[in-house]
Amino acid sequence: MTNDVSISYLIFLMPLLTFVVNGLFLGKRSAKGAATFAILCNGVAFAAALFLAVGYFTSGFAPQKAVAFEMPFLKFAEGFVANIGLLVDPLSIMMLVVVTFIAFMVNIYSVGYMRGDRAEGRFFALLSLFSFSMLGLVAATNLFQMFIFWELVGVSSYLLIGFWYHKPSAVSASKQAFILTRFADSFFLLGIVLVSYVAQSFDFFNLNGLTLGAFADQTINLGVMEVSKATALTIGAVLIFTGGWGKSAMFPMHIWLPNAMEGPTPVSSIIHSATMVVAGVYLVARLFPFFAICGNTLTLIMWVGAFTMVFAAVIACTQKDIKRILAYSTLSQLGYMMFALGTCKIGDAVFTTGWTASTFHIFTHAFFKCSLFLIAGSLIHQVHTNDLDAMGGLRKKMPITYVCALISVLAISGIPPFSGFFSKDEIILSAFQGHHYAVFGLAVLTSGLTTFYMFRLFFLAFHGKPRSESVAAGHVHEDFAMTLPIAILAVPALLSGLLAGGLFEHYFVPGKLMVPQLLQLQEAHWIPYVAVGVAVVSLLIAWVLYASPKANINRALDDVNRSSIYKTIYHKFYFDEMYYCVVRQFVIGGIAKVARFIQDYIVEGIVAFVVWFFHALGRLVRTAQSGHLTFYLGTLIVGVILWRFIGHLPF
Amino acid sequence: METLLFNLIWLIPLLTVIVCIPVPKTNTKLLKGIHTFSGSLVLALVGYLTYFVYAQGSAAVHESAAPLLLRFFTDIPWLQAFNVHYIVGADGLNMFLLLLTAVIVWAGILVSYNIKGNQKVFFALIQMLATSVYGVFMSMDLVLFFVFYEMEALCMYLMIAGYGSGNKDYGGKKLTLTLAFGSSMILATLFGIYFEGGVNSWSIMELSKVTLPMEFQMWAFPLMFMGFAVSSSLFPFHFWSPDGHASAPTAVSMLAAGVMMKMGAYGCLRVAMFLMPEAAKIWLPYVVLLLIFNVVLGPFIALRHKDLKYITAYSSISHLGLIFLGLAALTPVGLRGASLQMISHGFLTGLFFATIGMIYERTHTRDITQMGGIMRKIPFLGVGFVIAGFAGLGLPGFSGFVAESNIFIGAFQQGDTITRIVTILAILSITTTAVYILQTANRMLHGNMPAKYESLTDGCFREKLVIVVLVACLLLIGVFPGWISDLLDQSIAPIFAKISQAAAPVVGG
Amino acid sequence: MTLMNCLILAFLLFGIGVWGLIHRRHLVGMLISMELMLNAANINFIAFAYFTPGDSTSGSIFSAFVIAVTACEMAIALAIIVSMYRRHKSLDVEQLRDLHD
Amino acid sequence: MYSISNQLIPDLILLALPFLILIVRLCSKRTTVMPWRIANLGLIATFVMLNMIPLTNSEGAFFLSNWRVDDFGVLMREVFVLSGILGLWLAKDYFDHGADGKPALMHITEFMATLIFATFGGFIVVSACDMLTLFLGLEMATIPMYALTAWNKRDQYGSEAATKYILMGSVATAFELFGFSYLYGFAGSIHFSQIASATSAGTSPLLWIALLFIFCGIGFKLTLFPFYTWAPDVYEGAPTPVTAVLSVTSKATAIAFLVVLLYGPLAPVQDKIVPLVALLACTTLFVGNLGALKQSRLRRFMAYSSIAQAGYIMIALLGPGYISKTAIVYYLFVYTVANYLAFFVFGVIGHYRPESFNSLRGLSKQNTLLAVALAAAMFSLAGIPPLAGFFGKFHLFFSGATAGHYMVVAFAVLNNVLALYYYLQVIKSAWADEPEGELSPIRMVKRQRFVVIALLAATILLGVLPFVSNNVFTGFTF
Repeated sequence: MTNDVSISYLIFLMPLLTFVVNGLFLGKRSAKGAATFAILCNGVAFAAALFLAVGYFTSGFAPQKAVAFEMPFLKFAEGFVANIGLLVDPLSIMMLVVVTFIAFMVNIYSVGYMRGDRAEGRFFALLSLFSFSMLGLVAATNLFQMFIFWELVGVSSYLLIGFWYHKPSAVSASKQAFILTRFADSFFLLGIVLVSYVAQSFDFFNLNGLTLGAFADQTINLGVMEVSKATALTIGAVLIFTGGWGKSAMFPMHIWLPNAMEGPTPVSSIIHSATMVVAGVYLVARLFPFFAICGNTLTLIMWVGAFTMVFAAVIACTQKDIKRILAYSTLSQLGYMMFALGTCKIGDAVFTTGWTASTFHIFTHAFFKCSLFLIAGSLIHQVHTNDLDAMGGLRKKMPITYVCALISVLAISGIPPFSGFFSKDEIILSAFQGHHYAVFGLAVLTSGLTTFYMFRLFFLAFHGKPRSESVAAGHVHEDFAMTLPIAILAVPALLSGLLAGGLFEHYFVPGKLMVPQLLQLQEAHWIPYVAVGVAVVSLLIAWVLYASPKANINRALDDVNRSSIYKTIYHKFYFDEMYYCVVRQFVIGGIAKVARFIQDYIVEGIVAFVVWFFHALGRLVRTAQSGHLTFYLGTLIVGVILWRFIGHLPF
Repeated sequence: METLLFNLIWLIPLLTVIVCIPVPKTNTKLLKGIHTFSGSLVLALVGYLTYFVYAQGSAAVHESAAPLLLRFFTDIPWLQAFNVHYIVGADGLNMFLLLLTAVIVWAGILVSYNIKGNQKVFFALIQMLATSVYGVFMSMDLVLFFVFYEMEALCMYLMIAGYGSGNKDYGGKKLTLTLAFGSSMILATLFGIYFEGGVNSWSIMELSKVTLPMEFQMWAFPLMFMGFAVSSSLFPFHFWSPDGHASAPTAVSMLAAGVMMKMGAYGCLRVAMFLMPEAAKIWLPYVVLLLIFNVVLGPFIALRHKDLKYITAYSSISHLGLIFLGLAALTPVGLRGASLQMISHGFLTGLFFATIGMIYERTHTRDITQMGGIMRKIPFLGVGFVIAGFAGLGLPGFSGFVAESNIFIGAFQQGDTITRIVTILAILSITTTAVYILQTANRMLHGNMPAKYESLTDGCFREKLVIVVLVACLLLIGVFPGWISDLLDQSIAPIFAKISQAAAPVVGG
Repeated sequence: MTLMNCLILAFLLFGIGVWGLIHRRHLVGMLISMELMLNAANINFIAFAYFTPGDSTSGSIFSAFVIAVTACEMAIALAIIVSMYRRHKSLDVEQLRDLHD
Repeated sequence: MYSISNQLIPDLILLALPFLILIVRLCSKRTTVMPWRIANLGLIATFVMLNMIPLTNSEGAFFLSNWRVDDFGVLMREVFVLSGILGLWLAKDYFDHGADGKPALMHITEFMATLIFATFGGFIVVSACDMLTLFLGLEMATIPMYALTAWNKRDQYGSEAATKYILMGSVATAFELFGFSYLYGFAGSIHFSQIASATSAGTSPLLWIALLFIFCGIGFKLTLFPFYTWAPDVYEGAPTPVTAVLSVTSKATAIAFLVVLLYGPLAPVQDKIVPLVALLACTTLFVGNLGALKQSRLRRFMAYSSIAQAGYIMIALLGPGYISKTAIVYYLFVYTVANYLAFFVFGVIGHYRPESFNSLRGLSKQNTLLAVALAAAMFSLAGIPPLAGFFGKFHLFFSGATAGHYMVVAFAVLNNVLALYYYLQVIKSAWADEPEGELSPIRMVKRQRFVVIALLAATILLGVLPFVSNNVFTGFTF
């Protein structure tokens, strides 16, 4: 590293400073001051990140890994230390840039979106807390640091979803999000404990350099069974992945993400689409060489990702709440990224197409999805509802937004030359190269579905006649502070794929792999055509259904007179209800009730019995004290006889 | 000089009580002033001494206190009829526990400004309780230790019975008697230790140099360990704590959960495990079995409760269970985690009870279903409560996480089957903790607010100060655990050395 | 007359005293029974003093003292009983049941 | 030593005192004030003189071969005198006005004389060198108590209590005498030194029968199980100051009697008696604790409490002599202080209200000093540090544990929890319970305030101040 790392401190310090200053001092006094300060600091952080990135990629050092700075946090034993540091490699640099950039944009956007809110200062403080935590997460040099910031992003997500804490729906959504991710994190923590115990290290370098052979002949007691340490590592890998499973909201732990849309829209855009939810993908990418040695972990990851991808896309086709549609779309895209990582293994060998594709998709997805959310926020801010029922005909009122939305929608649909095309194409290619044809099929299908539901959203929102009075009456306009970041984000949404593709192909490799690497991969030049073809066909279907002159909008938005399959999908396969049922009946009504029963009746019962027992004995003593002198005199005699026989006197 | 100051730690509270005797009880302003000053003075004193210990490092260690690394070592003959000495001293662990106590006592005095009843007696009792706790964490002579240890029962009952709320006699009695039960178990074994040790000394250091007979250890260790564990509410002796806390006034809850419950765990480590390591190796796995209730079921019970103090009490029960998990691990990391958890949980539960007390002063109810949305009216107290909650569920950045991660990693190093299973269960039950804490915070602070709370006012400066200081302590340990864990490592080393040297035990001795 | 005979006599006397004490309900009767028990002890003293070698005078002295002390005790007892009779108008022990748990 | 050494002066003062005050009563015009002052002066003088006797750590000084003054004797004398003084002061109020719904007592001079006789009985017991002196001392201590119990002639409970007491007491005396007679038969002498040589030479069933009867007789005085049955009734029926004296002086006399016997003539067979002592101790403290669990009247409650305390004291007898004696003396001091403190508080309350738990309600709000004193007394009796009671119990248990009786000690220690329960009941009444309706006022005269504060200070300081225990007990090895 020739670059001066001192500037990299700024990346972390700036958001932290914003949090402290806004949270403690500025937030309550002046909302405007807080906003300005936040934008300023985040801008500096972005500039620093950009500077670091440029320095790194131009230094000729890339794509090697380095630790920019590191300090010990907790020492567990000699050489077994949890550090806090900054890992520098293409992946983390890319994430740093993305996070700071999106944070910068969202902060600007929030000036417009949160204007007039009671607790604007608090909002900016929490937003910066999130940026700080997310930056710490992506910069992690080891599992322990990652877990620390993993939890911190979780809590900032909780605080921001529940930002409007007087809204019961927001409160319960925030709780659900936190608890569900916390549930996954408990497995993550267990995984960390297990893996670090076996490997005697938290460090990514060390973990990624492990080979199972060294552990095959030692055993470890896992309580229920005695397994070899190699198996224990595999179990640990799955447990660690579980953390990512929950954080990236993979099926079946996906339900919190759509519900999290109760939070303010800037929050949804930064946390629940662009950055935090990809932490799971980032985790798997970061530990890819480790996962690669651990049996079939990658296959599990692939199937989890692939299923979520299709599942979410199907639900997205029927939703009417624009933020929820985008949330399901996020789920689906996360599925893409996840399964791309999972496809990289054929037998015992691995290849890296999927890894590159996945990280590339993180990059492009961040821009267009963030943009889409900001647009959705803009619409909601103007129309005062999330519901597609009340939109339509916004094209004329919000022209810039309309254009940007079109760019982003095309990008997510994978239409060339928009950014999404490049990354998604690679992902599909990776599935093909890995001989996972079923997944390949699903991916292509989902690509069609994605185009369909995105254009459904697009057409229903912007095209047609206005369906609400406020839109028709022309109260709708574009807010500058909100439109500016949308416009800025449209640029990378359009161009990032085209421009950065080379960068990714050149630099983005998962690091030194301890398993044989497959270099001869089959080429398939026809895949882009197929994918684009499917996308275009879906686009046309969407146009016919929702935007063509003959389209029956009422029918499209009807959710009552529908087939049972449609209703099932519309109700998200009743997953919310199932969760509710499990938690209510099984956890609160079952385990907790039993625990309380044990406490209230068994433990307290024994206590009460002991008290009763001594009181009963006391009653006995007092009954003897009857006042009869004759009886008292009798006790003298009884006493003599008693101690004669049990007094242990030796005669 | 520092040694003299160190001995003043427990004397100042007592002197305060004496100074206050001539003050008429109607002059509450003066009384509060004197007590606040005394609390702050001790806090400053302990703060300085902690810094002294940290800055001087091992230079200040007193050699005649070997094998322990004690600073400020003082040894004066006291009751010569049975070789009882006044032996005090502190290593890193003691020092931090003293600091914790000083902070909690100081906070306890501040939050009790509005206590109803005879304030003169109440503050005097707080100071006596403080004396007792300081004494426990300072004394290295078993009798002195026990005197201070048992003293707390007296103050505790009077404060609960005289100043508590609800079913105060029941709660107070349950608490006092259960604790007394524990201490009688300890007292019974103390005599055994003295006579079986055969060194004619009650000094922990002297006794640690001999190996007590195995037959004696086999029955004395469980008795003594459980005796101490009673006050740390280890299942099945935890039942006193929910009722006790619920009926106690705020300051007493803070002191009870914050410091007093640590005395038990500290005793387990410093006395039971240090003096009887052979039996500890045999018995501790079975102790771990009990933790299933504390750590795994405790949070579930909290989930079913609606009274804030009950919830916090069960939360304490589960957190204290983790201390025992760390102790039972018998690894340096586990022991360090346990010590960290003692300190961390002290601050955290102090914050919990302080905010609960303040909220209760305003809403006059502790039933969370009766509240809602009051965050809008009392943001400062609300944030304090939420921070306590987050620290409680082990959020990184707060001390709880540091302690818990140490305990988990340390406990996992113990290969024993029972310990493994319980460790895994304990790690997985961090979710349950999150559930009840969030549920409580949400019900109480968020959502719709009943109209009757429109007139609530946020904390005054005094209350804010308490919250800020406690949060600062939580953050300080959570963000910079390095320096505190170094000192703790140093203090634990002799204890661990004694444990690891203990001969491989033969069951049935 | 041997030592054993005296001891058996004393023991029987003591037994009769105990039996009388339990059996009688009249306070004065009980006092008399008690006197029997004390005298059983006296007989023992005298007998031991007579039959055993050594310090033979102290037994006799002891019994003399016992008689004196018993006299004091009886005096007080009778005084108390009189005082009680004034209150209760009865000397039946079964009536003495105001104090009990 | 056939010269009257100055060690006898306190004994002589005390012996002369009752006669002196009776004479003054007859001659003086101020029939109550003068005797009262003289009695106080005499008792205080005795106490001071006793304190001036140096502890010699030896066999002790003999007077006429059967009057021994040793360290244990001196310290026990101090306990007796202390109890006597406090008893007088407590009783004074009951002569000034009625209490507990009963009329005022009368004839204070005679009362004082009787009380001092009882105290002197204790002196005799600890000075005894033969069975006859021992017996006389015990009777001297007991017979005045019968009279004191019945002092309030206008109270029917008093006469009932006295009747029960004297009947049972005489029977116990008969048991004890019966035992003495066998012991005499066994040893052929009433002198302790000769009995000791006889027991060390060999044992016979005669000895054990003697011991059985003696233990039963003294078990009655010491309220051991199952001979305690008289105590609750008598304690309740007697006037309150008499109850206080009963629970201290008579108990101290009885335990001194046992100590003198066990570590004197019976020392050679002590290890064979230990199981019986342990059993007596455990059953007594357990039953006493159980009985006290649910009481509503304070004097009856104190009766059960003192039964349990007797059990605790018995634990000390398990250990070797020098530790045991130290423990017992120290505990008796502590017990005297705490017990009288409680009784003084009851006395203040009893002036205006019945002496029951309900009368204590609201005390903490009404009079802080009394509430604190009551709490200190109760916690001290329960053995909670840092109060003196803890250190007293610690001595007792230490003595028991020295001989390795861990199980007995553990049982006693665990029983402390039960004890704490009922002592807390008293404190609860004073601290937690809300009063019903208007509280009648509480007034303390100067004497009461002084005594309460002094005893409170003693309860707190007696244990923790090292110079107290060290000065008293350094080198106190008998």
